Amino acid sequence: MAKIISMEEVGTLLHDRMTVMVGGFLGVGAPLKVIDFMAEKQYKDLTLISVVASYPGGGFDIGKLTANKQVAKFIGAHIGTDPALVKQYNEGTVEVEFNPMGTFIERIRAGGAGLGAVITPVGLGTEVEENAQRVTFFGKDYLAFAPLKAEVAIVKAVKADKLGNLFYEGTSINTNTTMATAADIVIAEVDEIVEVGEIAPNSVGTPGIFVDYIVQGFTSEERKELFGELWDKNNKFKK
Amino acid sequence: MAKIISMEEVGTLLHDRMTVMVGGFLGVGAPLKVIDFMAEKQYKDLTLISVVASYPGGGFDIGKLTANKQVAKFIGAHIGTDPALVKQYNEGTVEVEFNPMGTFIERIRAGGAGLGAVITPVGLGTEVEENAQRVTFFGKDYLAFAPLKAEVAIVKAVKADKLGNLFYEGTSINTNTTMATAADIVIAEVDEIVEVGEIAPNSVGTPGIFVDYIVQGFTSEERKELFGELWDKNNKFKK
Amino acid sequence: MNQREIIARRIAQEFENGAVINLGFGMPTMAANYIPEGIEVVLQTENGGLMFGGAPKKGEHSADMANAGGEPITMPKGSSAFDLAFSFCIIRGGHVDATVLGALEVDENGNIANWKIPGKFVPGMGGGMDLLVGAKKVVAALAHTDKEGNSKVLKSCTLPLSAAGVVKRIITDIAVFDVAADGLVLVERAPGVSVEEITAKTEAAFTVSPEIKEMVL
Amino acid sequence: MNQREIIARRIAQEFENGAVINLGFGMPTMAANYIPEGIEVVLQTENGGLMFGGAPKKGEHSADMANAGGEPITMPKGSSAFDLAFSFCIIRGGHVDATVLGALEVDENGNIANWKIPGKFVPGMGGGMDLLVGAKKVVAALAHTDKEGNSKVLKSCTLPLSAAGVVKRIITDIAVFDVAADGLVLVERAPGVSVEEITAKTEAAFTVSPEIKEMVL
Repeated sequence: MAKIISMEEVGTLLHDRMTVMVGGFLGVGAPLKVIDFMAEKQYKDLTLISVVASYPGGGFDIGKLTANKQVAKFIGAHIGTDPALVKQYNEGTVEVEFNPMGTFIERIRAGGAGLGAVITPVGLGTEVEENAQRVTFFGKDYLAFAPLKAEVAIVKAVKADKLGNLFYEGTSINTNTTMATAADIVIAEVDEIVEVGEIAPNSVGTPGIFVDYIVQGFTSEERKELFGELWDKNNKFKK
Repeated sequence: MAKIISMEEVGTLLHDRMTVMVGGFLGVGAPLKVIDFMAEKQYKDLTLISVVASYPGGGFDIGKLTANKQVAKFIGAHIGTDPALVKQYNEGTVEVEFNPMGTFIERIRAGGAGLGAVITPVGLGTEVEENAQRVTFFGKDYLAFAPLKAEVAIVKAVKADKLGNLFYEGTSINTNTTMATAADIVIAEVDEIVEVGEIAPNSVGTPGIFVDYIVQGFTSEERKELFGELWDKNNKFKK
Repeated sequence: MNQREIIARRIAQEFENGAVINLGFGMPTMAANYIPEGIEVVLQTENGGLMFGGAPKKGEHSADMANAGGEPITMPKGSSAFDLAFSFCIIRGGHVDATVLGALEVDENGNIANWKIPGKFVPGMGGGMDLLVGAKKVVAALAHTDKEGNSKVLKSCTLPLSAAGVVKRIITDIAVFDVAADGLVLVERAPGVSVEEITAKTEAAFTVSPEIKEMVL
Repeated sequence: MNQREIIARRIAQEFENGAVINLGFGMPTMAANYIPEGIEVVLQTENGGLMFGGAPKKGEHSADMANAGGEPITMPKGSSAFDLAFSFCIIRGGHVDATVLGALEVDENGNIANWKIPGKFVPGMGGGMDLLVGAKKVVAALAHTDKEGNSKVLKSCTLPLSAAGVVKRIITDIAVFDVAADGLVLVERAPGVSVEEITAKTEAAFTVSPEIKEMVL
């Protein structure tokens, strides 16, 4: 069951060279406050597992870590949105392990679910084969990929109750539910911490047994404003 | 997108010798009205894929099909609750393919998700190996199982909207969400058919794109009464 | 106190506060009634629930809330419900701290047989094999001997295995064994039962822990 | 009408009523603006949504509703949101009826390259490879030639492949090809473009369908 901690206490759980999963998709559903804290504390040589790099243009969400050169290795599906990371990759200072997006999330699910490998036809006949093992099952060719786990997963939900049950909303669920199953330590950043019972049994997206620590993030109002500014600046709203 | 049909129209989708997945777990979350219809119409030589057999004692839910000797092969994890099926299995008139429960549901998920095999350590060193292929991945031994699909899946939800989005409740979700992804034709039996918009985006357990047909089942009130009688008769309530 | 109650009461002492536990049918489920005060565990039901509560009264039930035995349950504050695929991610992914399962036979190597007596009893393995492989700690519970007095704690299981080398602790009506790398260690004996009696009733070889205790029931 | 608009308008005619469609960035996404009246499609976004709607006005947005481009979307009645693992079950399990993706190169064998120009452009494959393998119908959209006039519809792709043998239809600014078992078939030509011009601008071999039509834009 989960323990509610302060951001300073989050610091006791993190360290240089750790393998860390960070939830979110281009910043949406990302644990923005913990990321800010990680940038501030300058943890170095991270192996960062996140489905895609930062919000287009870089410098937002996990883009703060790449801008700071804190990442030694990135495991994900796409980096094209983050100029800093692309540059570091091209210069050879950051290693990148590219996965087809479905393979990426399925590898994490396998890690969390105790499955031995992901067997998929995706990537057959492409360079992806170089990172995989070609196998045949039931008469068809596939690629086999290893399960993926991390020391720490930092996920983001809208609400947590005091047992650590998490409630998600909209498309900000993305990788969070799966990452919460696949790390030794799971930290959940949330908009709001509520009493036990305020999240109905079928609305629990991640049961509290997976969550070790809960930390207060931006409130829902703050996040709405933050994304309002971001999307406005990038001309993404309907006029 | 889904079409709302009558029980008689369900009949046009079913036939002898079909491979059919039926949702539910000991009758809970099972499509009871379609099962009654299948029993009445006497479809024969079915390959029935369901996680466990009928409610303990038999004769309820899918136990009506085995009591009628309509099942030629059963694929699941447990048959001990259904005396008729156990008898038919012992006499050799029904074939049974036993799967560890997690392997069973993961095989269906793989079928619906386009994965090539399920790679699991469960069953190593047991008779389960006879139905599997022993493989080694990343230095560890596993068993590989084939994905599982069906011609027809009959699932049960509490509500469907007119697009076929399904809403589930409590533990009656069980195999329904997964089976709805893994069949050529998906029929959803529901307590209630509601207008589009009455199921919130995050409350959709199965998106309408998976559901071909919706049929009205017992109402929630009728089901409550039905299980009230069943559990009362079996002395399962707190006194 | 009958054999079953002894076993159930002893099982209940295995639970650590806050642990996620899955209990098999029979004596393990009975054990939930004897959990010591101050210990709260999170019960999992493999059909898709965590932190569920006991049976409701008739009329207060929901047709959509049941355990893996098909029995009505309640979903108190803090509980959660999910589909079977996710439930077995919990089980196989190592997220269940301990499972206690009934057994037909166990042996020196931590093997367990509990799903099949060929030609006689073939109900299927249900979720048992997944629990045996996936749970962090596996406790096997069984009567020490059969009706004819034959040991069920064996050198080597004779029935088809449910899993190989997974049992960490064996609880019977007269003894508790730990399964160590080099064999069984007798760590507890039932009140009034001597080590000699246990030796006489046990086919498996075992060593006796220097700290052997009497079961507190 | 510029090249991109021609392609986007032609893509929009690929959609069947009720079909589940995933559109790649750029021209495929633009195509959503040109869907013929009477045709309603179910758009999927791979980060985890179905039947989503267009951008909201500022203030009406939710920080928890965005598409795979990180852009704000709306979730109208009937839409659904779910996690990435389920989203790729939809994609890889064959539940997307058609995907339209931009391409750098395509070839006679239905190969497509759209994720990498070694040493120059290496953004990663994102969800593209999954869509190419999982969608029931793959449509590749691209300018027929590069800025130097070199064909991008090739005998054999020169860039690293995104998937092999998956493309069923190729839409360019001057032509539409079907990818048949024995090679490309020219089925449409843009208004004012002759078969001869297409032949001159195409490296790949192709046959001309006896029912060749002019694109209706």
